[in-house]
Amino acid sequence: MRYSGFQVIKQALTGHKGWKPVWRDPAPKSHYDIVIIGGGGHGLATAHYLAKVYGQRRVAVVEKGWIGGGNVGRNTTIIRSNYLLDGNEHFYEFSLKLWEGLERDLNYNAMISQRGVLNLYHSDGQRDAYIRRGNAMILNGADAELLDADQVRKEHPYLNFDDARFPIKGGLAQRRGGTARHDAVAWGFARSADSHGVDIIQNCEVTGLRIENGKCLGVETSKGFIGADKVGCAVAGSSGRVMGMAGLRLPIESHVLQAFVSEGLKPVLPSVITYGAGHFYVSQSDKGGLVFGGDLDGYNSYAQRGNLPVVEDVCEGGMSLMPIIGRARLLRMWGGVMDMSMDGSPIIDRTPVDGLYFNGGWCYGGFKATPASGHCFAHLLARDAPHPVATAYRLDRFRTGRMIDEKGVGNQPNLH
Amino acid sequence: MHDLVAITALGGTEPRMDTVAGVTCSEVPDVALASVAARMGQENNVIKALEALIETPVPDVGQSAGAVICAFWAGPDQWMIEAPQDSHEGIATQVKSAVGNAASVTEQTDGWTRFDLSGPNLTAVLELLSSLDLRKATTGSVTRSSIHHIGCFVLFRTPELFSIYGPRSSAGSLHHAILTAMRSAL
Amino acid sequence: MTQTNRLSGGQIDRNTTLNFRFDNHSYTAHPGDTLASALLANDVRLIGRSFKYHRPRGLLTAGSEEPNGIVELRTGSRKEPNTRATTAEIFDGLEAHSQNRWPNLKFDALAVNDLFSNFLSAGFYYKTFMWPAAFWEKLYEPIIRRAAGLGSLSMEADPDEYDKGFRHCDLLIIGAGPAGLMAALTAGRAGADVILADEDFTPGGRLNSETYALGDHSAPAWAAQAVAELTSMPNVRLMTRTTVIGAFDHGIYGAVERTGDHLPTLPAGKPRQILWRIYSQKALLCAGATERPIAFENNDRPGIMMASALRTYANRFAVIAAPRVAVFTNNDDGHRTAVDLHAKGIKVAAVIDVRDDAPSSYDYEVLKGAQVVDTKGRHGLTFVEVAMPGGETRTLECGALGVSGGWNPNVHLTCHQRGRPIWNEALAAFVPGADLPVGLTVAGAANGVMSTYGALQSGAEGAAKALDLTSALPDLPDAEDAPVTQTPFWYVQGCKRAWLDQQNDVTVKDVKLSYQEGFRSVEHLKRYTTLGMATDQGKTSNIGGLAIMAEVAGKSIPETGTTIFRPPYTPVPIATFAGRMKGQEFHPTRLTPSHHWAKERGAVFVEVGNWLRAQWFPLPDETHWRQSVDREVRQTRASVGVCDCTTLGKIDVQGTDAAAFLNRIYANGFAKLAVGKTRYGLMLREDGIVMDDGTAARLADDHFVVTTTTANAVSVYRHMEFTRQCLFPDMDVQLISTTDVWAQYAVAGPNSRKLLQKIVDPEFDISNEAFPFMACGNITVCQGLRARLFRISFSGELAYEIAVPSRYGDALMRRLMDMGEEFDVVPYGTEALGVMRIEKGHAAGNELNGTTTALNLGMAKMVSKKKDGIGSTLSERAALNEPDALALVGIKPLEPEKKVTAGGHLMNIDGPVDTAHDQGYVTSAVYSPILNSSIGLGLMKNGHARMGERMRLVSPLTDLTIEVEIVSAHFVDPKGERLRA
Amino acid sequence: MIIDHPMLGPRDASEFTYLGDASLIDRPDWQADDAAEAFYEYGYLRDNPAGEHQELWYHEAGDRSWLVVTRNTLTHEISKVELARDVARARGRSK
Repeated sequence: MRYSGFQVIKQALTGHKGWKPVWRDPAPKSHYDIVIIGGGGHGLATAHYLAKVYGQRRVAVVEKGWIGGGNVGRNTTIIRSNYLLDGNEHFYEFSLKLWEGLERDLNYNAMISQRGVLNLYHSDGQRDAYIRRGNAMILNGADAELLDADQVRKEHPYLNFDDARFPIKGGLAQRRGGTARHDAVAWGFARSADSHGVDIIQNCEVTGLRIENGKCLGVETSKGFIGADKVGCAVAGSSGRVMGMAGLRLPIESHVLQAFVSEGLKPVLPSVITYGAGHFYVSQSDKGGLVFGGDLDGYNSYAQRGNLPVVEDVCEGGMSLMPIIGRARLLRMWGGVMDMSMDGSPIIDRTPVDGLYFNGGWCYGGFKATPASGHCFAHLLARDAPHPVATAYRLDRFRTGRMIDEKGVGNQPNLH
Repeated sequence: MHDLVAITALGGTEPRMDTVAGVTCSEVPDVALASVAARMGQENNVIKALEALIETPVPDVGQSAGAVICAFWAGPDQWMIEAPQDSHEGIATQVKSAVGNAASVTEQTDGWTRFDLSGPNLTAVLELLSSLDLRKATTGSVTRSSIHHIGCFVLFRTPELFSIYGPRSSAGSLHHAILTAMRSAL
Repeated sequence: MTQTNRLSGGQIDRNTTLNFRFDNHSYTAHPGDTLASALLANDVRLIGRSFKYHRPRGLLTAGSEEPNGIVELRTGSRKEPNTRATTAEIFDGLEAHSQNRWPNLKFDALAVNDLFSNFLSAGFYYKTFMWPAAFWEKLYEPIIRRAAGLGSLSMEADPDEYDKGFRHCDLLIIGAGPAGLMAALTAGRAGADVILADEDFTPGGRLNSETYALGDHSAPAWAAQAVAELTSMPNVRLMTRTTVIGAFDHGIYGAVERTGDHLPTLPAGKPRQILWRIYSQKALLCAGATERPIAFENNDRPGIMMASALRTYANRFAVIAAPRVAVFTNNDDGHRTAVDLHAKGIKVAAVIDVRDDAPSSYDYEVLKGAQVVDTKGRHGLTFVEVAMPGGETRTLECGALGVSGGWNPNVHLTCHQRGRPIWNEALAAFVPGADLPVGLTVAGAANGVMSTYGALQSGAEGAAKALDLTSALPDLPDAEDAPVTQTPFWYVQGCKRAWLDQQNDVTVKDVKLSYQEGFRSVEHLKRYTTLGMATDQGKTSNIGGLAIMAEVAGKSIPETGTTIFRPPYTPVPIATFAGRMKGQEFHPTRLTPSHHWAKERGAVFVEVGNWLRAQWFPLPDETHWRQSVDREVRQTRASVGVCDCTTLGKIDVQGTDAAAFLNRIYANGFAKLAVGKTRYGLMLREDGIVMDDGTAARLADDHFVVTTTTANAVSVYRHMEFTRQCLFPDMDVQLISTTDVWAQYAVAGPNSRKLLQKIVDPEFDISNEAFPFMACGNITVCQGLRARLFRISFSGELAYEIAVPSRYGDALMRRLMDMGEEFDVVPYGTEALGVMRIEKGHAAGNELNGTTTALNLGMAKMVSKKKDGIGSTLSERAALNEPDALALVGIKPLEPEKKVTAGGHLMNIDGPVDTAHDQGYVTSAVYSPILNSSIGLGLMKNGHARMGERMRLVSPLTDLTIEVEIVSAHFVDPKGERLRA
Repeated sequence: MIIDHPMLGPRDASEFTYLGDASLIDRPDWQADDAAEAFYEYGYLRDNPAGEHQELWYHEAGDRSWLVVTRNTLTHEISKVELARDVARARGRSK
């Protein structure tokens, strides 16, 4: 069924009886050309592009729980392409362009809102780094704008300019950046993939990978064995666990990242803002909640929850940057498990196991990457060659020394 | 004798003193400090030498001991030696001659600022500053912890007197934190 | 006429009358009131508007689970949006306003949404607003965003202060109702360290709201007596107005104490709230239970409340919502409300009980097997329509309707570590599961023990069990002990609009539509319909939604899912989590010993990490910073300048293996460094990337002083401790930081030696012969002050660094200035320092950016292959050693007045300008007053082989393209003659 | 979280700085033939278990000891805390 304003009105007048399930609930077939492990944003996007762009018809997505229940449903919904290094920048810019056309592509309103992303700087060194980054963005075809302190004050007069321990010297703005309704992204990709014949199999946990003499033949699941010519793993957060079934060690650690939302407030923030002198970034949802986050808790964890010190650290940053939020109340806190890679950049590549493909290591860049990740992983699965914008995301880059280290902190995942 | 004038960590020529509701926070600048760290395999010799120096058994983990010259535990096989500045300007030299090659000694006198809190109800102040379990704080105990993100030593001298050592460069922030807690708690 | 709805009795102080304002009308109240009870007392029933349809909203509950009665409390910079009237303590002069309405509460323009509600069904926005593309951004979204939210911020900085504190205990008891009080008495009498926390300002929980007796006391009196005994125990700390908001790892609980919210104004220096981190050996959850509603047609009108809330308002606050009330229930507890209200002389129109076998009453009519099918009243309830078993309907006049669908144990904290509650058939409710946070147990109604006696008993037993008490349990008072079973009744069939989530306007229909469209898991349900996402987090609504989803799915509730909760238990001001760490106190400030002197000189300061450093020293006649910096550079290079470099990290490295240790830590060798000499040290991370650089001075065979960059002082020290303890545990080496011990100054320039010779005591010969480049040693200055002297140079001039005990830093700086007058000495700041190091080609922070190798920086030779230096192996990886690897170069504009921009990219002189043809970038750029030109350092592909090449420097971001020449990074004195002079 | 320091007793984890898997103690031999491969695996590959994990914590705001903490990454339960120096020696590291 096609969605439209007209459809909404028609259904309203006929008692909403015509609305159908947004995706089917099929039983798994015995064999597929391609099986995607993971019904999160990346897995569902991969299925959508495999079916719609790469013409694959026999595709299944197997999900342990309910689709969209992982990181795509527990992030701070920011989309942007303000990266420094080529290996990243042209990939994320490709992603942002996909975002810009996504709602028409999916016929689903994911409430993509290009309200702008502003990264503040507080020192000359930070400014120089942002100039280099802004230039890299522009040279890669993205948009970037350098603001001085007065321009920032004009756009965001409520920030702390007068009593700041680390005064705001300016910011790097990407006007095309913004936010999207995270759940809707998962549902939209699922709906489209399903409409193109992809089987989305929920409550189907992968318990093993059937590998015979170096070739992956399919997945053992709680609903039985499902054969596949190719298996793609898109389970960021649990990559270690799933790839472990193939006996692979990864350049990845799992870490918990907390996020927070405040009670609903009348509009306060026009755009997404990132503090340069503390661990704090924030935007305001269309429902009025301030959605914010900060740094990792810092220790390996699969627990999907964090602890008080980081909650406090984030709120200290928030109060230092914008003391107007002091009397707004934090409504809910939650944690997501991040695939933190050894250089802070993702991996989309074949594995040493024939027929087994890997997509992971997204750190906390995963949500904004969703469309491009799906597109590039679909390309890899369909064509057996990396997509041109994802050539840097090789699994063996650490052995050869081709790290893509935006932050320059080296092989310590919790610092990325 | 040189003619340079010393200033305190808070920048004055006289130590600062503040009182809130009967509790006094005083800056104590006239302390000489040196760190002692046992050389590999020399732990027992150091302990013997220090005992002679402070004239009492060397403090155990998390403890302090001594009268004029006081030692407190700073880390595994590591102690801080504390003495009055005017009588022990050369504390590091003195300690080094006492322990010889059994330990590494480092001048620490100017690395730290000390604030003494005295008066009743000090725990009400301290529970706003550090996560220490004050039920375990007994006379003579020493803990290294952080106060408002500043790494400090807290020495419990008596229930009504304790000393906080913090890095000299952060004296202003530490002093502000302590006074704020006093005004809030008392 | 005020407080028309006030009854006799209650726990309020009628001797004092307080004034308050709501929506600019003045009312009176008494101490002991909440804003909610005070509004009811004054017959104010309409308090707010719902989120989506802007339906009129009154009070639903009398506690922190309230979804409807939320207001903007206080005014000006202290305005608090979305404040629950049910927990806001009244104080004299309190001012509150309704929210989410325009132009006013009674006539709200957006109430029009209600007429179109049929078109605004759950998730409608996902299905439309997509065409044309631009319209979402420009039209639809702005409209949606403007309608967003409930309350509004003041847009001013919060002027109040907040504290954080830490407390430890053997047993933390959460909630001071019958179970909590009894647990505290048991533990307290046994001598344990107890913290008893309760969110209310009067401990007692439900006991404050009930009329039954405990022993020979009334319920509130028994509670008061227990509180008195607990207060007298030194080992028990009773924390009222304190909400335990979260259960975190290893027995740590977050608790928010509202120390100032009940006061008109805060005393000087006192916090509004305190965030306590409570470290507990054991914790006992006695959080009680929350009554749940029944959904029926138009069940959201002001005046329709929870039955227990009606009871609380009447018994505790002596307030009745209306002179005629009715009760709609599926359980016996609902009848208790009717009994209590009747006893207070309130007209009970009827008790409508869905059960055919409901208990009868002589005092009022009980309609058995009946259901409420509709209600009337635009801004408040006037009539309810009841469907009788026979099918006929009756209309009852009443201004308030008490609804009871049974009780849900407050399991919230048991879920905070992702534990799942389990379904209890007898109670038809979720009770705590097995996987509780370690150390936490549950007692009383929170654990499904619903009778008062049962609560007292399980509280006592819970405390005894948690503390392994062997002593006999204390005697318990006689109390009601009625067995409680609940037959679920979630909603009245056939209704068109029956509310579940009253704040977010989620109805029974929305849940059914959610199922119809395939959103069938609890997670999908709440995300698709926004059920339970409002400020009350679904405390009263989640279970109903889940039950209806189960029904339409034809499954049991436990099969369908569970409702789990996340911290915080109730919303917490963001400022409370920040405490004092905001504004200037966000991070500690580190000052150098000569900071005060620099301030006197009018220095401009800059934050470097937590340090404040002098950036430059403007003279009165200088209007632009460049004038000051250029002068400082020229004067230093012409004669002598002094710079405070105290902030550099200093680490004392001692031990018989000290030299061997440095050999591991640094890429270059230190074993053969002679005593009295200093050497530059290049430090790699294990991955072969440059981590930091500095110098190591050998003061004795077994004693080095190592310096680090200001930025990396902490991480380098940590790295050295790791290397010492974890990698080479048998090395005899000891480390300690001495950064704060010494005030250190760079004295640079051709006259630096002459100046130093005026203060260094004569017995120390610092002539070029006796104290050559890279020499170091202990000396004394100014007749006997111990000091350290290092002959090292960052500026490229003849230069020294001199260190004295910090307390004398200020005095030494002043002395150097006096003594230096004859040389026209100049103090210089970090800007001039930066200019001179770039002129000299020294790599610093901008070059050591965490991605550069020794090769990139032109120091490949320094990486010794003859020893086991950290990082040397991985630095040999192929991609890090390709022929066109980036190399450090100098950059000079062809036209000197053109500005080199740090962050600009280098492109070949012709050819395309894009990333594919990127040749490198500028890391640092300054204006050199010596070369009278803007200059820069940069990293360029194969740079060292491209000296003299002309390149384009492009910075589209700053709209700049200039031609530059690639030159040696050493602009000044490339042979290093000056520093050896 | 609370880390039960073997010398100091229970201390809030916020006093510590986390590094990562305790396998970082097992630094390869720089002179071995497979040194390059060994250092790559040492530096970059992790078991990243969902369960018991031996990891390195540094008592930065305390006594500057490095600790090896055995912690469950699913529950955060800590079952063992040792001085890293002792562990390193037990694993055969010396100078």
